[in-house]
Amino acid sequence: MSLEAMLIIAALLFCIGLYGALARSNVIAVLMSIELMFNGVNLTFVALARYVAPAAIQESIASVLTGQVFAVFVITVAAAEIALGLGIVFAMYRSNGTVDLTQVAEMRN
Amino acid sequence: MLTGFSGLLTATVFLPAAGGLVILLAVRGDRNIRWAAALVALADLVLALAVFVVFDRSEDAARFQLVDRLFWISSDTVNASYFLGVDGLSVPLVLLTGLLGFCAVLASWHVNFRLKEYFFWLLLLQTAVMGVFTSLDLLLFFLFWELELVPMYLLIATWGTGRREYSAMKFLIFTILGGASMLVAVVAVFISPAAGTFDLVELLESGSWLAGSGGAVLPLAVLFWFFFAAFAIKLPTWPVHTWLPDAHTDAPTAASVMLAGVMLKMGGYGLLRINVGLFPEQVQLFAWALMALGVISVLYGAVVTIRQTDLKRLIAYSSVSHMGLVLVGIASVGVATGEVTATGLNGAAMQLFTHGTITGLLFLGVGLIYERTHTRHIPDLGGLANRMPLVTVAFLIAGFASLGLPGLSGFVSEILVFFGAFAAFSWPTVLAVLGIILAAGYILWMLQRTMFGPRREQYDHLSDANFVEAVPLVLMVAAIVIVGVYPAVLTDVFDLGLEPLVSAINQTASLSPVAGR
Amino acid sequence: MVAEGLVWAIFLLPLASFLVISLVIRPFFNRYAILSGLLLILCLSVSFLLSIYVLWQHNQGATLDYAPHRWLDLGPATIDLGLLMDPVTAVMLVVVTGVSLMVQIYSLGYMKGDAGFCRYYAYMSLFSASMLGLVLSSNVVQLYAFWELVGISSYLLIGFWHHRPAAAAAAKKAFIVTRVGDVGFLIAIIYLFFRADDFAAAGLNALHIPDIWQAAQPVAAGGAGILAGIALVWVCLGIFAAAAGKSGQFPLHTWLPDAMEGPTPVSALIHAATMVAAGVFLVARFFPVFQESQQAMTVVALVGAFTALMAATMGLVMNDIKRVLAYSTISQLGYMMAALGLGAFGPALFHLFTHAFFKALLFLGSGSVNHATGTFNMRYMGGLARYMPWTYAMMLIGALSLVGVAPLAGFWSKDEILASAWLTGGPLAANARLLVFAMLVLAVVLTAIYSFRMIFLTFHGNFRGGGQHEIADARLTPSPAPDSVSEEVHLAESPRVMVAPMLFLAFATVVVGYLVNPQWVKSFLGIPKHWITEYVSAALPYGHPVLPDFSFGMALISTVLAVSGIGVAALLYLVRRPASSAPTADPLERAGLVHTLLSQKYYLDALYDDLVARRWFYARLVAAVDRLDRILDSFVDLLGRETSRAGRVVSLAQTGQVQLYGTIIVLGSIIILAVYLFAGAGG
Amino acid sequence: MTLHDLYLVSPQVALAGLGILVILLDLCVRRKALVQGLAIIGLVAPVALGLAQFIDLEQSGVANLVPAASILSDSLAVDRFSLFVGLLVLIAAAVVFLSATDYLDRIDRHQGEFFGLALFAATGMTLLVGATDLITIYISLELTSLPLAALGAFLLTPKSSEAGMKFLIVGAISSAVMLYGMALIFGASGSVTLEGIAAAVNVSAGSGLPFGGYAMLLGVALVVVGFGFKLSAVPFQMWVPDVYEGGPTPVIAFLSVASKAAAFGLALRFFYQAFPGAELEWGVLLAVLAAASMTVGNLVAIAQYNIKRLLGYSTIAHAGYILIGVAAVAQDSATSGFAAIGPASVLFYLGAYTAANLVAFGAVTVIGSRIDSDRIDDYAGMVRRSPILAIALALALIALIGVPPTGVFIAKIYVFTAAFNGGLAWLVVLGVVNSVVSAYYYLRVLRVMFLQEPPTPLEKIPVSVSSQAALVIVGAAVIWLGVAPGPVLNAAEAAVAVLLGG
Amino acid sequence: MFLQDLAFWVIAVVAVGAAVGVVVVRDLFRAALLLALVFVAVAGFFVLMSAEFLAVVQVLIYVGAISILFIFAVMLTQDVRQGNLPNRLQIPAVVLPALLLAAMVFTIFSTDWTPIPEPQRGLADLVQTQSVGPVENPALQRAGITDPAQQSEVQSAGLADLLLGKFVLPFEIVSVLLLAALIGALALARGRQGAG
Repeated sequence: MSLEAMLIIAALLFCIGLYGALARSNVIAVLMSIELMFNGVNLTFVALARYVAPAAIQESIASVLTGQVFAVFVITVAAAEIALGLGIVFAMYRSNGTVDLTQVAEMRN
Repeated sequence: MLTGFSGLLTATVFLPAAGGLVILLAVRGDRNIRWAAALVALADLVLALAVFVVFDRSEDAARFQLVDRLFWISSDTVNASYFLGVDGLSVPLVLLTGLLGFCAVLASWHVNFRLKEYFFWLLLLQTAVMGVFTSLDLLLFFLFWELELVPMYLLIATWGTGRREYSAMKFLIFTILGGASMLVAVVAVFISPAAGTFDLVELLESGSWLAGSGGAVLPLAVLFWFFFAAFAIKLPTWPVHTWLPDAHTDAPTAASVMLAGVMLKMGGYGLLRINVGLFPEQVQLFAWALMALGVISVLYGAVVTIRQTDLKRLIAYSSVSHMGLVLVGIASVGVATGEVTATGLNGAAMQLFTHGTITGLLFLGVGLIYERTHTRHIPDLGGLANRMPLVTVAFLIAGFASLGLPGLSGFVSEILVFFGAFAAFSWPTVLAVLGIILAAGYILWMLQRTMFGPRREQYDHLSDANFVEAVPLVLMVAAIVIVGVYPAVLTDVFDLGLEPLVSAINQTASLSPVAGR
Repeated sequence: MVAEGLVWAIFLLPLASFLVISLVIRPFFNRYAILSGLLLILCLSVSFLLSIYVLWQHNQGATLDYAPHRWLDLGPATIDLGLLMDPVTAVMLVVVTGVSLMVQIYSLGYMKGDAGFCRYYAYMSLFSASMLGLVLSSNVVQLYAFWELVGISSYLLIGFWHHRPAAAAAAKKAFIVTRVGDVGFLIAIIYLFFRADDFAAAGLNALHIPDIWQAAQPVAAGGAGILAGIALVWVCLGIFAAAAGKSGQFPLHTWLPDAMEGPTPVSALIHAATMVAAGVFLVARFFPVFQESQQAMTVVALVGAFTALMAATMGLVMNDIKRVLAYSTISQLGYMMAALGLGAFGPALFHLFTHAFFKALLFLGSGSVNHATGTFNMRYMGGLARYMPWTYAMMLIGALSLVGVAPLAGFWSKDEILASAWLTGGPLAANARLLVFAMLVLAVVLTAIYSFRMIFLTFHGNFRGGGQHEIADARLTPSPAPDSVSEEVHLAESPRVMVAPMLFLAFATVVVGYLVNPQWVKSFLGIPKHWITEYVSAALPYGHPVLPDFSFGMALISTVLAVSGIGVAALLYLVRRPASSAPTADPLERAGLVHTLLSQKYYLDALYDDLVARRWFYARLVAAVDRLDRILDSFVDLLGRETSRAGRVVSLAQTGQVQLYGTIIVLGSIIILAVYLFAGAGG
Repeated sequence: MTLHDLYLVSPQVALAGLGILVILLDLCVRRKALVQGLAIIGLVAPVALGLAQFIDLEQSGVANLVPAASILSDSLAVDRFSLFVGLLVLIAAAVVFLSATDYLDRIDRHQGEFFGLALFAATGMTLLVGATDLITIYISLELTSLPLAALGAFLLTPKSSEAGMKFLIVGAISSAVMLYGMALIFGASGSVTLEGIAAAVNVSAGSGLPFGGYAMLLGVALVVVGFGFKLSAVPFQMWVPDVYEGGPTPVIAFLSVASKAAAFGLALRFFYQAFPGAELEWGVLLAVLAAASMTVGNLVAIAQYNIKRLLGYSTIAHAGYILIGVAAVAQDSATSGFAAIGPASVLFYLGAYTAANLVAFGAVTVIGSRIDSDRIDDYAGMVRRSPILAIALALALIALIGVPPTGVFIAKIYVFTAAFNGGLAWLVVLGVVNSVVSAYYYLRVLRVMFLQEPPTPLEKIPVSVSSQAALVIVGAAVIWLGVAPGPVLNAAEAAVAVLLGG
Repeated sequence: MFLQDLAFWVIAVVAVGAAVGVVVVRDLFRAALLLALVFVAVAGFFVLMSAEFLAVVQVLIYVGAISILFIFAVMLTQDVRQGNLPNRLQIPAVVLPALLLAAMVFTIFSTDWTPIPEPQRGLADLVQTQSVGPVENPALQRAGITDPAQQSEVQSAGLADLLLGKFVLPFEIVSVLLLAALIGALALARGRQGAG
């Protein structure tokens, strides 16, 4: 277990999520994939916090927690985003009668 | 730094717009609107005349007079003033604008829908053009330059004929393209550390901003051509002239008059004021190119004119040809040896004025003909001289002036242009002179087929110009004849504006390696 | 000393007449149109008297140097309004005012009842003023200005009956063809201005005519030596081009016969007596310059002589009486040009002087004939001598003078030219001189033939129906009769107001040769021998070739030739003519191809109009440029179209598929990255 | 958190509070006009507090009101820059609320939520421009986006839902990407504050790599994705036309001006404060984005038939113009007095663009809610159906072309001057060429409104007083900015001083 | 250490495998369950990296709330579920993330990450592990921290302190964000005009 290994796992999660976000047609699956991306980011933050010296480490040892703080916020925001996202999914489901993104393309040139 | 505020120019420039606004908001009834507009335009003509008269021509008079200057934008970086003033170059053009503005209003008497808007735009247009001729701040100059766009666009597109929307759009795109080019140049001049100002007077008089091409963010030659592109489109010169025939053909009479009469002059004015004034070295360096474009425009325009069957198109192409002479005149600064004289430039400036009145008159005439016969197709016309003697006479005089008949104004500018240009480019000038044969050809051909020829029954009911229609005809004829008979009334004034430019050119020529050419 | 104002008045009076007629009488008193004619006649009378006064004063040795008035200051040179009062001017003033006065009086009758009466006199005033201004000009630009004004007056007058398409077309043609020549003049002027600095260095004004003379003289001869060599030749040729245009010299002569579409008095005044002579005047005006260039002189002489001959041949076959006269005019102008080219300055102007009178007379006569028969076509005339004896008599005098029969004016002047050609030849090389002489002599014979063909066809034999008959004949052919033909035929003498001026001109034709230039006596009525030629030659400050004295041999030869020509004409048209049955047949038609060639005017009109103007210029060049213009225009449209198409193509990516948008975002970021990485790796 | 800290964030607190208040009021009263009224009038409070802070700044003479000792010192700056953009956001909010009157009957029952969400978004925007650490930036960004996504779907019509969904998904993807970039920046610099990043970049400079290292480079590139999404710059702009077409017009108006203004404020602060030594690297990147945005936006706009889509592409194009100003870093700022011109031109442009676009959207809002169509063809003869709307829209469109005497004209001059100063002459040329292209499609609308015949029978379009007021006031501002731009220019120049070593 | 590595690789395999499952399986319901598994695995990583607090938060929020939300959503939209079909963007959707991944991996390996210097290593461990509450004295002593200044520093360096101290502003903003998201979701869930 090392920083690089951790970061690579995180990057993998991120890119798998990205693939899912781009390639799935169901909007719920897309939202799930986006969550994967957020998890990848969070892993990155925590790993960096764990292994990499913060610039301010000499002044304040607490700065080693910065990455974790960031991760906390990301988790929270992700939650909010998913809540709202699912709200929109329901609205779309009701008005358009589908959750398939390939079918929700009424507006185009 | 020139300061002061006399107010005369401000009034001259803004009176039409203000009057237009009042008409738009407060005047009711078609009759009242027309007379109000005429009154406003007349008042502006009087103001323009006042400017012309008040302008001090004495030896020790200031170069720029009647200065109106207020602070406009003053920030840490961008400084621009509301800065109006006239010199010898602009004074006659202000007069021309006043004159044609008034004539244009009178030529609009028959417009019968959306009158208020119509006169508002027409008067706004006049303000814009006046502003261009009097601005001494580059930014303000550009502002007025662009201000003319929308009024003209709407005048053509709303009150025009034929493919009016297409033509209006074409006009607009070309003009904006030119404006865009100028914008680049204006900004580049301003940002050049050696300049750092929009103040035209400072730029013209210091001349130091040109010292060393390192002083500009773009090479001066590039700036020169950026400015040139804008003015060339407006002038218009070959090969960017194609908007003009369409715009002219489809514009209402008054718009044609303004377009040909004063708006094309903005291009020539810009060339003289900026390309010659701010780039004394480059204009010499590139005189050959101006000459080439000028000669091509003269001949090409004339040749294409010959083939036109639409009266307005014909005049439009003839404008291309005649405005080519402006370039030829300006190219006179490209003398290989010896001092540059003001003759060619004076010819170019004169050509601006004379072409303004001549073509204005031609368009007025066409307007009257079109209004009565409802056609501009030359083969459908003919024999009008019997029914419309006054219009015929005006048309004849305009035509003769256009083909350079002595005693009328066109001759003076042509001969000055040729005199000036020959010293710099002999053979091309000879080619350009050949253009006057072609001019005789198409003008006389047009006269022959519209005015002369056997009587046509369908035109028997036509009436001659009435009083309101006759006034502009008479005014323009008077202008053409006065200038033709006594051109010094203008050339002396133009000289005041051009001499400093010439001496600046001679000065740079003596300083720079170009002089060795 | 004559007050400057008086000289100016000669020019200003007709101008005032023009302004009054066009600004006052025409708009407000059109009902009293006759006023306009009377006004002009009055003005011209005064001008005429003043001209004579000036001539007399000048001849008395009065100095007539007037300081010019600045018109436009052009740095090293100025354009002035000035008076150049020299003998040439003085003589020209008399000719112009005199002939013009007669023509205006004649016009009172000829134009009576025409709807454009006022307009006619306005144009005539303008013409008279311009022509007078032309001869008075001291500045070359001033001269050019009046030169053009004369042209435009001519345009207006040729096209006076503008409702006739032929007239309108002829007017246009006249103006354009002459303008082709004018360009040469203009370029010469431009060149002069180009040298203004050199002029100024010598204290001269490059646009002042006497200064130009001086500039052309070699330094050795007391001149400034500014114009020399090839430049001098070109300046001369430029000026000559304009002169050739105005004076109908080959190859710019084609407009003049067509110009006969104008009213006959106009033809008499402008296209016979004065304006067409302006070309000769112009060359005379710059004679001190021409003199310095042998090449230019040779060109002038050859062109003049060739024109004289060629026009005469065409005159042989014309059926329109005015066209015959027109070709005759061209031919005579050729004589004058040739004379100038030969250095015979005095004889040239003398011939100009006499020609003005007898040619005006002939034209007025043709107008009178037309008045009676309603047509100008001689095929439909004949036998008019019976009905209009006065006209016949006077036309006969004019024709004899034109042919150059002994005591008449034409004889004296033409004789001087022939003598110069034979005896001195001025600066020309010998062979060129002989060529010129040969052509001129040959032209004498032809002149006699066509002149008397005209007389015989018009006045002798039986009347062939006039306009009525012509119109009737025209109905049988696809081409209609010309507009000028009218049904009104009243075989009677013309009114007095028309006859009187003719009488005056006929009188002048008879006596003027003696009055101004008695040659074979020491003096006549106190007028010294060779008065006019010597008087005008005094206008040349730098000298001129010596003139030959009167030569009986030459006089004899020319008279014999003329009489034999008359004989040929009589043989063809008097003796054999009545035998032919068809009234319109012409014996010359038997010449076949030659006749066709001549009656088609050597196909020059066809060459100019059809081939050069229409096929090459209009159908090829103009069409090609027009096509280019369309391409340019469509290029703009194309640009617009392609721009919007590009917009549409780019917008195709907007499929509405939201994940595509995400994909593009990722793609964009990867591109950014790639660029950075490569740029970073590269340095 | 001291009282002074609270004062520092008081405008934002007031805004959020106002949002809550509006929602509560909506629950209590039946008259919906009261809700709108409260939302508009309530905005006075944050504006007043912002002005108070501004005056405080003037008097105290410090660049940043947040003292170093404050616990907010790492997260927030209260300086002229943030106040300038913040005020712009607030004004935009007020105008949008004012001109939304004619639209509101479509969202009859949930106006409280409508205004509340908009106010929350505004809170996010005002925070965004003052944010000085990555965390605050990220959170504020989300606070800006999420309510707008909800508002986009607010109509619950198929199009509206689609718009909201597209906004959300594209936004989420790009914010995830950005977040990864932030993580890398954090990892490379060991700091989340802009100051700390700047220090790290300075330390690592000299490695020969852009931004001093691969991690930083990748981080910046990915962060640009998130910014680009908010700026609607190419190639992150794809969502714009669809969302503009489908979303409720007032929301789109707000999105197009306020959100954009905040994003530009953010971008300026981010690049200037975090990467002051690496201008060359990000300047070129932004210049390329600017060029692409202008060109794509203008080209595609030509092919549009829906006014909102058209304005969407227009907004992309204008993002390009404004980006010129961001990219135009003074090359040699020491010698000329033009060091500040780049960012200052951005601020001024934002002001001018905000005014013009608000007028355009104001008119489109009213027209759309009355004729129930956003098709340009349905605008035929608008000048007869409602002169004020037609003239207002025409003025706005002319301003958007950049024709004098309007603010955008001066702004363009200003931006181009900056570009020259930054050695980006090619961008200026491209910019003016694009202006020409843009004239074509803007004027097409003008042509339809002024030159085409209205449908018969002629139906006049009624305009509410508040909308009229909004149009007139902002329309006047459009011209005022063109005729007398001095005060705003000066304010903008003063505002950006803080970015340049302030 | 071996155990730690073993755990890491096991969790890694689980996390990546489950993640691939999430984006590949057709059945959304299973995808949601796999997603929950990924969340748990990530929580496991957090534990491995001494971020226990985060691990807890991860489990509570992600596994406890978000996964449930997803499952609800899947069930509510059951009637239109056409399965979780891939769309037509397969090739770019594979290629582009792969390229991105390559860039990331390259970056990760080519970056010279600054490790936490030895003197602070221990402190950092302590602070991160004990992040939730105040660190107790015995723990400090175990870590060999005897300097009172250092002790108090470590003790004051808690996540909570940071969230309410240095990062109070984002903390407050997040609260507004949550409120906004809540209200937004509610407003959207209200149903069509007239229909409810």
